[in-house]
Amino acid sequence: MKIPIGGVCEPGTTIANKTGGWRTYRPVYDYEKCIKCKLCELLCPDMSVFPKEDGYFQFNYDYCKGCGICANECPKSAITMVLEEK
Amino acid sequence: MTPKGDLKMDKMVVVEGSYAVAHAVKVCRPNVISAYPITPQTHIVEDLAKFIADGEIQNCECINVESEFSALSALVGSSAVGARSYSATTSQGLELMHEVLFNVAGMRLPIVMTVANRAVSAPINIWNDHQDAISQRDTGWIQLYGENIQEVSDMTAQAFKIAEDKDILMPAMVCMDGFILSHVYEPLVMLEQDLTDEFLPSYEPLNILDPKKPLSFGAFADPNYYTEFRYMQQKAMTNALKKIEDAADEFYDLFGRYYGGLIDEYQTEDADIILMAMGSIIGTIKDTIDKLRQKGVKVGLLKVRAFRPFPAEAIRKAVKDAKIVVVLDKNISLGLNEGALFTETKSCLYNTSNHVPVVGYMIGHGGRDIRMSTIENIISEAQEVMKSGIKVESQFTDLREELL
Amino acid sequence: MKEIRIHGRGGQGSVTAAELLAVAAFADGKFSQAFPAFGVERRGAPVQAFTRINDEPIRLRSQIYEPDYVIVQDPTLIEVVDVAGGLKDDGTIIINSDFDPSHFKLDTKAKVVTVNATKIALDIIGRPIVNTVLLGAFAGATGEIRPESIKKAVKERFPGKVGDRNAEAIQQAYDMMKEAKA
Amino acid sequence: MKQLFVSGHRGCAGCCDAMAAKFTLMGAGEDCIVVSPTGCLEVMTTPFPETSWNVPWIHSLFENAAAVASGIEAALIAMGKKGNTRVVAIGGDGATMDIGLQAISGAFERGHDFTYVCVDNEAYMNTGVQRSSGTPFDASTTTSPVGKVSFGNQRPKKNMPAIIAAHGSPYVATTSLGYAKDMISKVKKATETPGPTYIHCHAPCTTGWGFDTSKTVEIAQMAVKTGLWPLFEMENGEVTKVRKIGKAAPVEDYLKMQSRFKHLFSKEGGAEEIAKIQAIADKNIEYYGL
Repeated sequence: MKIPIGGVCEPGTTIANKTGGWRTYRPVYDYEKCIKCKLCELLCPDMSVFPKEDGYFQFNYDYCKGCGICANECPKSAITMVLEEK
Repeated sequence: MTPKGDLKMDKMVVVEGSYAVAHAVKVCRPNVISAYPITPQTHIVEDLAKFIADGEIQNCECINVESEFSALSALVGSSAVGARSYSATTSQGLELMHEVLFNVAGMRLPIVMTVANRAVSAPINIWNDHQDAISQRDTGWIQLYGENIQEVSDMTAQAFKIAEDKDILMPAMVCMDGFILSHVYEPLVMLEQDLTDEFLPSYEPLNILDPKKPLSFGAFADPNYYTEFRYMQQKAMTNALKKIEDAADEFYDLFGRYYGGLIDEYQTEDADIILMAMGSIIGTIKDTIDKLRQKGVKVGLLKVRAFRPFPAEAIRKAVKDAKIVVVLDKNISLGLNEGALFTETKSCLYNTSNHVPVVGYMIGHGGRDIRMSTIENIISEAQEVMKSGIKVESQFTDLREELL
Repeated sequence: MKEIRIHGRGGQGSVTAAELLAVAAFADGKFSQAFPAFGVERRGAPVQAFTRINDEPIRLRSQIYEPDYVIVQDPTLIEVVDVAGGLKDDGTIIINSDFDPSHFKLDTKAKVVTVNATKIALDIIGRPIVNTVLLGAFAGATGEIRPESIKKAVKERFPGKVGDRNAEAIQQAYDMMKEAKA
Repeated sequence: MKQLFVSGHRGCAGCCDAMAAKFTLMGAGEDCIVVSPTGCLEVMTTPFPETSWNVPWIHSLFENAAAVASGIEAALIAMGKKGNTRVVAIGGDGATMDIGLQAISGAFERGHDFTYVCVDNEAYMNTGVQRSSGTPFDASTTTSPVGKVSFGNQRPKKNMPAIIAAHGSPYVATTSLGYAKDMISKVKKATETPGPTYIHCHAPCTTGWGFDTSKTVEIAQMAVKTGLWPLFEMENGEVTKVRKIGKAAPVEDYLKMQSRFKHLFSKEGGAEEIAKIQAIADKNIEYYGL
C-alpha cells in the first residue's frame, strides 16, 4: 500500500476490520418467535444483522460487537444474548 | 538567468495594487472565492465582489463568510470538490486561520491566497510588516513575496500554476506589503485573459468529493502513518523549488516579464556587500544601491521571492563571493532577537565552506517608513563589519531611543 | 523624479487627487506612483497623499519627505500642519485660497502660489470640491503635466456631466495659473 | 439496498454515533456529500487508510464543519454539479453547540442549501466525557463532577433548535435514536427542503452516560416519554408538529437508568434536585403541548 496524496480513503474499507472479536455475549435467534419486523436490522449500530432470503435475519459475527440492542428491542424476545465460548 | 522583459507602456494602465490583484484573480478563473474583510486587504475582496456583481467571473461563487476561520474552511470544502479556490487576508485574519492553514496543506488542497502583509496585535497596528505571514511559515504553505504590483499580479497566476501542479499540490500565499503595495497606484500590464488561459490550465484535481466515487477526505493518521504524511508534504515542497523557477520562466516566455525565480539578483556579480530582503523594500534598496554604486561601493541585492520553500541552494550560490551578507527582516522571532530570513540564511550557510559573515537588521515594523538613508546607514555599518568583524549580529533598525 | 505631496482633510479627495495625478502623468508618457499616508483618520482630520512622477519606472517606496511640489486643499490646515515641511527651495506650494500668496507666512524658500479653487468649484461644478480643480492649477503653475491628461483622467474616473464640469473647472484653474505666471 | 455506512468502525458496542450516522444516510440517500467535524464519529469511522463511509465524506477541523459544507455547496453550484446532491454535516454537541456555533450561524445566515445534523450525546465523549453546552442539568461529567458541594452540571441545555430557527431556517426538527423511523423521515424531509435545515438528534452514549450497551434505544425513548426531550418540527420558525407522549413518565424513570445521575438518588438533597429536573420536563410538556 502506498499513501495517496492527501490521504484519501477508498469507500467502505473499515470492512477489513473485523470487530467481532470485541464481543463478550453473542446474539442468538429463535426463529420460532421472529415476526420479521426488521427492527434488529434497523437498529444495529454495527450493520451486522442481515436479511436472509426467507425474510428472517442472520447475524454477521465478523462485526457484531455484542451490544445487545437487538435483543433488548426485539418485540417478541426472539433474540437472546449468550456468553461467547472462547 | 532569464533576461528581464521590456515594460510595454502602451499596454500599461495605472491602477491600485488591490485592483491589480483582483483582476489577476479574475483572469485565473476561480470557482469559489471566500473571504472576510480586513484592512488592508479589503479593496481586493471589494473589487472581486464587484466583478461578481457585474457578472464578469463565470462559474464562480463568492462566499461572504463570518470570519477568516470560515473563509479558509469553506475553501477546504470547495477545493475538495475540485473548485479553483481563492481567498485574501492579512494579519489577525491570517493568524485566525492558523489551524486551517495546516489542514489545507495536509489535505494537499492547492488553494491560493493573497496576504496583504500587516503587523500583528498587540498593540493593534494596521500597517505593513511581515510578521503575519512569517508566523505561518511552518504551516506547509508556499510563500512568495512580490516587490511591486506588477510582480504581485503576475505572481498570482504563477501561484495557481505552482500550487495545482500534480507534483506539488500544496497551497500558496502571495504576499504583498499592506498599503505600500495594496493601496499604491502605479502603471502595470494587467494579465491578459487569453495569455493567462494559455499559461494556466484548468485545475484537474487528483481526487474529489463525488457521490459517484465516494472517497473519504481528512481521515486521521496514527503513528504508523503520520510521519509519512509529513515526509510527503516536505517532498512536495522540495519539488516546488524547481516548479517556482519553471513557472517564472514559462511566464516570461508567454508574457515577457520576469522578476526572478526563487530569488533574484541585482548588482551582485562583483558585490562585496550583499543585502537580502523580501517585498516592497526591494525597490528602495535598488535605488540606494544605484546611488552608492556611483560612489564606488560594491553593493548588491539578493531578493528572496520564495520564502517557503526556502531557497537554500540558490542563496548559497548567490552569496558565494560576498564579503558580507546583510539580511533585512520585517519580522522578529521574539526571544531570539532575529528575523526569520536572517536566521535561516545563517542556517543554510552553516556546514558549508562559506564562512561569510552574516548580520541581520529588523526593520519596518508596524509600517515604520524605510528611507534610502536608513539603507545607506546599514550599508555603511556593513563596511565597518568587513573591516573589523561582527560586533552586533542582529539588531533593530531605527529604534527611537527617546521612547525607551 | 518629481515628488508631490497633497495636504487635505479626510473626505476632501486628497487621495483621489494623488491617484488622478498619477494616471494623468502616465498618460503624458511618464511613470508614476500614488499612495496615501496610510492612516486611520476619519472625515475632517488632516491627511496627506503622495505622487511621484518619473521618466523611468519608480522603485522607491518610502514616503515623501522633500517634495518638489505641495498642494494644500484647505488653507486652514496651515495652522495645524507644517505644509511646507521639507519642500525643496526651488519647489512650489499651491494653496487653495483667495488671498494673495504674501498673506501666508510659510517657512520656505519655495514659490508660493494661490488659487481660489473653492470659488471655481462652486461656480462651475456647483459644489465646493476642490481636488480636481487644484490639479488644473498644479498643471498651470508647474508645467509638469498637460491639462488634457488631467481632464482625461478625471473624466474617466467621473464619467458624464460631473466629469465634464470638472474638466471645465480644471481648465479654468489651469488658465488662471498660466496667466499669473505670464 | 447499498450500505452507505459499513461495519468495522471502531465505535463502542451500542454506539449512538454509529446509529445516528446510519439513520442520517438512510434519510439523505446515496447522492450526498457528508462533512464531519472532529469527534467520536470522525475518529471511529476513518482511521487511515480505512473509512466506514460509502458516500463522499470529509473531515477538516472541530469547529468548521458548517463552513466546509458552505464551500462544498458553493463549489457544486459554481461548477454546475449541484443537481440533487445533498450536502449534510453530522456533528456532535460540542462541535455544534459550542466550538462550531459561529460557523453554523454564518452558514445558516447565508442560506446555503445543506442539512446540519447534530448528534447530541450531551458531553465531549471523544475526549473523555467533559461537559458541553448540551450537558443537561445535574449530569455528572469529568469537568462538571459531583462533589461535596455540587450536584454536577449546574446549567440547563442550550436551546440549539431555537437558535437555528431564529436564523430563519425553513426546517428545524428534533429527533431521537429511540425513534429511528422518525429520524430517517425527518432527515429525508430536511435534505429535500431547499435552504439550510437542521436536525437535532438526542443520542444516549453508553460510555458517557453509564448504562448497559443494550439500552441505547430504550433510554432515548425514555427521555422522550418523560418530556425531557420533546420531539417537534419547526417550519420557518413556527412549531408545526409535536410528538404527543400521553401520560408522561416521571423523570426518575429516566435518571435512574444512568450512572451520570446516580448521585441524585444517593446524595442528600437529591430529591430537591430531581424536582428541579421534573420542572424542566413539565415546562417542556406545557410549552410544546406534549
